[in-house]
Amino acid sequence: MPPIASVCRGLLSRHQQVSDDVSDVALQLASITKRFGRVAALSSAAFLARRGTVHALLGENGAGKTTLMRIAFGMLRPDSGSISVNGVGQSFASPADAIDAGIGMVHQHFTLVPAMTVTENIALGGRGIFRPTRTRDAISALAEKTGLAIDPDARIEDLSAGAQQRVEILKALARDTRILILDEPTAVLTPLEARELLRKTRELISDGRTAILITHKIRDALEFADDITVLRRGTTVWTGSASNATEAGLVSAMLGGESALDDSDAHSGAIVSNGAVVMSLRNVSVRDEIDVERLSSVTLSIHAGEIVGIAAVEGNGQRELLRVLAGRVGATVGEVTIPPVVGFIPEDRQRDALIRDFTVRDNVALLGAGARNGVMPWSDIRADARELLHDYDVRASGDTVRAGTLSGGNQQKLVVGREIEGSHTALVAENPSRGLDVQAAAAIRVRIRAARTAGMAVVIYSPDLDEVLALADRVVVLCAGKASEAPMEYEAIGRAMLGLSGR
Amino acid sequence: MTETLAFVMDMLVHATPLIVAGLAVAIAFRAGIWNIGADGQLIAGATAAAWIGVSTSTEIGWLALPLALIAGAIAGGAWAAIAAWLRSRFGVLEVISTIMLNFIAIYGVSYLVRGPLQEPTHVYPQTSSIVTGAHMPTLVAGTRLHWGFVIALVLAVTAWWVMRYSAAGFRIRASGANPFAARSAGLINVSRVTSVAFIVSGAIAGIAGAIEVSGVTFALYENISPGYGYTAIAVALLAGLNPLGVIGTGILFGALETAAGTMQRNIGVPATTASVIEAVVILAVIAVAQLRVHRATSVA
Amino acid sequence: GAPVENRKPVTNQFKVALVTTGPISDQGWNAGAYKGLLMIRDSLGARISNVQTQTPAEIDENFRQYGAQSYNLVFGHGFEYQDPAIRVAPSFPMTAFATTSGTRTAPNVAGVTFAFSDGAYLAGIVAGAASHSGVIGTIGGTQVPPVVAAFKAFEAGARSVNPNVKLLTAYVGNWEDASAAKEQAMAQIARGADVIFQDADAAGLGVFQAARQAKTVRVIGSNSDQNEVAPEVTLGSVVIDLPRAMMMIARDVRNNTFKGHVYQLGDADGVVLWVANPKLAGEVSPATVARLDAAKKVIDAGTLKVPE
Amino acid sequence: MTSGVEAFLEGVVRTATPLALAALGETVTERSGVINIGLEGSIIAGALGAVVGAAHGGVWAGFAFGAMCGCAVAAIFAVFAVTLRADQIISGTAVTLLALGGTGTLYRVLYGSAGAALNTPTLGPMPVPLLSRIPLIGPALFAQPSITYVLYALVPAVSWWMYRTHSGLGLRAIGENPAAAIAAGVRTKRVQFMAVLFGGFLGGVSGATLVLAQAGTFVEGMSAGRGFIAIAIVVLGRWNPLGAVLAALVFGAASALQFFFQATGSSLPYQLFLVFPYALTLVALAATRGRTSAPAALGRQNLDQG
Ligand SMILES: Nc1ncnc2c1ncn2[C@@H]1O[C@H](COP(=O)(O)OP(=O)(O)OP(=O)(O)O)[C@@H](O)[C@H]1O
Ligand SMILES: Nc1ncnc2c1ncn2[C@@H]1O[C@H](COP(=O)(O)OP(=O)(O)OP(=O)(O)O)[C@@H](O)[C@H]1O
Ligand SMILES: [Mg+2]
Ligand SMILES: [Mg+2]
Repeated sequence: MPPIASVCRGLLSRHQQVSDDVSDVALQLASITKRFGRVAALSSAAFLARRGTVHALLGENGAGKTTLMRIAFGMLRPDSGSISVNGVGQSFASPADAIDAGIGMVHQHFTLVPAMTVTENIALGGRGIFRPTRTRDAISALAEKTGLAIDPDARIEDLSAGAQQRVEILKALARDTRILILDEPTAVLTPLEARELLRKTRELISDGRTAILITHKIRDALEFADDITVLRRGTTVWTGSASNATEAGLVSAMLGGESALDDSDAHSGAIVSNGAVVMSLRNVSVRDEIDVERLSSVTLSIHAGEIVGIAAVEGNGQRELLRVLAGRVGATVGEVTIPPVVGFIPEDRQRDALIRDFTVRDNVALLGAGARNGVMPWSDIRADARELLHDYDVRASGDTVRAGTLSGGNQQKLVVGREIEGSHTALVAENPSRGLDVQAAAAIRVRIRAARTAGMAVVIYSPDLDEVLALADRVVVLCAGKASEAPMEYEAIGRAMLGLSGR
Repeated sequence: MTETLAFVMDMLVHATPLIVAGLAVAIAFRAGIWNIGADGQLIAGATAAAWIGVSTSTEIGWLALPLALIAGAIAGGAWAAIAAWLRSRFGVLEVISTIMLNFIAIYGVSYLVRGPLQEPTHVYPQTSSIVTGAHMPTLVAGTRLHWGFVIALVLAVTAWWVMRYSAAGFRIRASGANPFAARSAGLINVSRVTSVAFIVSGAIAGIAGAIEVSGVTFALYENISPGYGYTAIAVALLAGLNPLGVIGTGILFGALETAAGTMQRNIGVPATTASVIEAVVILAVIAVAQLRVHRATSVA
Repeated sequence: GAPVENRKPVTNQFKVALVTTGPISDQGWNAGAYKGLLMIRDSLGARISNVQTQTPAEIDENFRQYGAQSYNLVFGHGFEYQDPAIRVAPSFPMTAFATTSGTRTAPNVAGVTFAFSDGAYLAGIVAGAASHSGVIGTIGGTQVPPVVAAFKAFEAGARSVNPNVKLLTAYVGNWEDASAAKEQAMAQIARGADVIFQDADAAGLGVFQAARQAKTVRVIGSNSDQNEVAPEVTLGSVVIDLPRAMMMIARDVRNNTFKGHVYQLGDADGVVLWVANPKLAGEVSPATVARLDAAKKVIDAGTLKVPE
Repeated sequence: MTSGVEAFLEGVVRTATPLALAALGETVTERSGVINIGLEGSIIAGALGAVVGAAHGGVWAGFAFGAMCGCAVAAIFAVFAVTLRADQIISGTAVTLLALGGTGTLYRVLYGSAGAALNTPTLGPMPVPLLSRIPLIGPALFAQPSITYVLYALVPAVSWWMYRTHSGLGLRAIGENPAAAIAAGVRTKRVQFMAVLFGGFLGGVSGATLVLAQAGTFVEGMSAGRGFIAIAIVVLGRWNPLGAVLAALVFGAASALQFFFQATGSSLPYQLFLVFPYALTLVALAATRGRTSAPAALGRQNLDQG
């Protein structure tokens, strides 16, 4: 790969030539600058997506990807810079204007109405008379066509993060969107679903639409995108055709020349711990509010010094199992033995793990707040918070900024760091690398392994089986609320997840 | 006494119940509790304080005052506890139950001052005057300003300190800001924390009523509160729910009330027009504050 | 030289203030007092001032301010004002305080009570005679002493004509909800009431509206002459001539004859009057008119004890 | 002459009508995430507007002008609470104060400072042929002033709009999650502004009803807290149009019972009766426990999404 700067110049000038032929350019953002108080989220960022292509937007956590696309979608106004769609200069006052210009966006943090049904959420923003039956049928048809299975009558608040993600995508597709922005759409999908979605995205552009894909999965970008742009600290550092890019080159562009942390040789799966039992379930069943049995008679022991991976197809009780182990939900029947404090990384960080209106420091203080007495030791907490920001590489301008202003990945790092550091015996993690960039995800894996080595009992779930296998010492498969041990082998686990018995 | 000094004293007298009730509202709102019932809780507190004030023997002397204040706090807390209980037991939203309880408190007092608590001649719908031992001492000799104002300041500083530096205050703020995260990440018993905050809020509003009786009216009348509890909501919100800010906004509203009286007395502005002027000032204040916020942010 | 006339304190200007608990536009209790204040201005050349207090807490404040500004006379218009007047008055010995419906006095605090009952008793006679159903109603704003007394006297008057008369009493709960007062009246009408005496200030206007709709029901107004509100259904009004009463007190203050005592003003002083509605004179029988005259004489002579 | 029960039921509907109108409007407003405490102000402005309008052009001109006045007061609220995103509760409180003071001032300017006993033309009961003959409930429901029938028509219309049009869907979404609505392209401020105006419009009609179908006169402060009661009714009615009307009827029934009991000549303290509607509402709320679904973003003006 040639030096970044020259590639960058070359590509930009190539686009300059191309953009003489306006009909070829779907979306162009030129020298966009955006500051939030003292933080410069974007400085003179440039972005150009050609019509009929999939364009991947890469960058580390906090690089400014979401901010740039929120500007394109009219949710934020740039401090300076220009936007043009199909060669026509635009000044969006709100997303409504962007939508009118044919832009759709799937947000990193869901923008769904929890109290409404899937149908209502997808119909939102339309005009005229609302016919629920007709919309429902249309959604079913679209779900069929795109392979994004969903119950149109389900209420959003009852759906898992993965299902909500599918709703978000269907919502964007349901409109006649010409330019579709997808902000980390695959972060909570299973690899299978993710591939399916990306394949559909490619199909979608065949009639001249454009898709912009923000992702941390560089291989996905290389495989599915036509063009790639890399942002680093708010500036465009590389842009070009996917065929000209390599994984190593992109990573180095993202990290500014440093090489990535590589944890792939980390030993995994070999040690089977013989530490003391830290968490145990005996014949535990859990019923939800509407009395459906979610977990049935699960018996399980987790030892000190091991990482137990949970593999399950969504909706098979993994949510409940993790929460029972973490002490966040009680068992309906059965015996649960867990330590008094279990660190817990929930999937929905913005709802269950963070208080967005609180500062980073206050969010750190949340740990153990329920049992604390007397005066808050603010100076200790401040020291802890700063240490955490440093150790987990959380990009924030200080520990007194509101947590809601951190980029998605940095919010995740904050939560993961707090929970790992705050618990000494047990940790339950649900999709811990959600939204993390390669570097950060690797760093988190290193941390989790270190915790295990230090004697912690760790339970981890991810919709991505590879991620589970990369960390786990052994794997428990959940199917229809029943747990079973499975060998550390991709195929066998896959079959067990689908309830297919036999080897 | 100069006109200005008199104005300031009256302003602080007006501000006292607003500050205390404003604190009550601020604490509840911080906990995510929509306590619209500070008015009823204040009335309950005033009633209990008046009851102590007319029924204790004069022999206990100045002890009557702390007793009256404590009784006020208990009554206010108990009045709030009804709504807290309805909320936790039956899921009744406190926005509505507290409004209903305000009306019930008003008619309750209306009954009491014509029934069990009526003055001995049974002519006037009011209690007799409270014993002098229950009187709040005057703060500035020759004026009406009483120690209740100091109590309001102490309560405000205490509330500020508790909310900022104590674990309990932190739990209240966390539960109000995001109950899910408070429960899941903080392992906070959110429903207990909010119930307690609700009752504490009511107790503080009750103290406001007790201070009003012991420092200003010296008897219980049926219209003891002209809607202090509602004004307190504006006081608390304008202060951004910050207990120290409540001192400032309470005094602002006290000044508006005092100015309304002065305009009527000295310039012949009718009461109705004085209200219009008051409203315009409030709107101007929030507009200026808001325009400043708008300039500082750029969210679409 | 600079104009000085405004700098000099106008020590010799007579200054009178009125403090009310309700709006002076209530067409009753407070409106009457405000008219009195205007009359004092117009006929005694007084400088006047008027405040509406929202709460007992504001009463002391206003009394003190008026005292500090050397007002000669301050009217506190309602029983609520008597305790504060007693409290504040010693600090302002040059100011006379007069509290209506008050009975507590001090050297510079007078109470003013109206024998509203005198008029109400007469109204009761008319009502007792006019009612065909034998059921009569009374509707008050809130249960305050003058209203309670008036309703008792009204009942006594009615019983003097028809010992079996049945009296219904309702309170609106405030003085301005005319719509609720109308509903109270309609509920009484549904229970057979055919004459209703209202003492609810502005809210009481709703009672006239109910009677209008029911056509056969008659109303008796109060405080001011309300015969013109709904002439076709109003038998008459029990009027308190508040301006007259206030003028009497203001004159006493100006002539330095004011004493801290209770002014008891009634029919004989021309302050409380029964004013029949001439348009419905035909509905009042000559026998009733004769009874009225007789009762009036007894009241003025002070020998009839109207229940208080 | 109607029977006692019929008279009582008529009273229920009469008392409920202005409350239902105001609550219906406020339901729409609150569904958009805005709580308008200034509703009381719209009601009192509607009442004064009705007197003025009726004096010039009869009853229906009174309704029209009353509705306009209610709208105008709501517009002031909307400028602060929606356009400037100032705190809704403070804005509403100030607007109520403004309208109560403003109507008082105007009234004194127009009709003299000691007030005047105004007589406006009123709507009498307009029995619907046949329907009003139904025993018991006929007269109560169908021998009412025509404004009550307007209310009947409004309920399905508003429901239909709220649940069966995209703009209604947008309205409800804003109240639940403004960020989601914005992201879906709903023009939040515009919708909220209109929703507030609609609430003010019906608030004005409610005030006009007090004057033109009931009291027949204007009195300072005659709204007597109905705006606040209407807000409570919206909650009791669970933020939907039919619910609001049913809740208003519950409240109306409790009030009518209060009137009824006082008229029985009972010697119990009258406060016991006055308190009845409020106590009953509490009991009704506790009895109909279950999922109370307030619009999640109600009263929160902060549309920033981190
Ligand atoms: N509303 C806001 N207020 C203040 N700072 C903000 C705000 N939104 C974003 N930022 C800051 O802008 C920078 C870019 O954030 P952005 O969300 O665009 O990153 P990103 O590239 O999408 O990261 P991630 O991969 O973690 O989602 C970050 O430093 C973030 O803290
Ligand atoms: N969110 C909070 N809640 C309660 N107390 C706090 C909070 N934030 C800060 N404090 C208290 O205020 C003190 C000073 O905080 P401040 O924000 O000035 O610190 P800082 O600017 O981050 O650090 P430094 O003092 O190094 O500049 C802290 O030591 C702590 O005791
Ligand atoms: Mg992002
Ligand atoms: Mg500092």
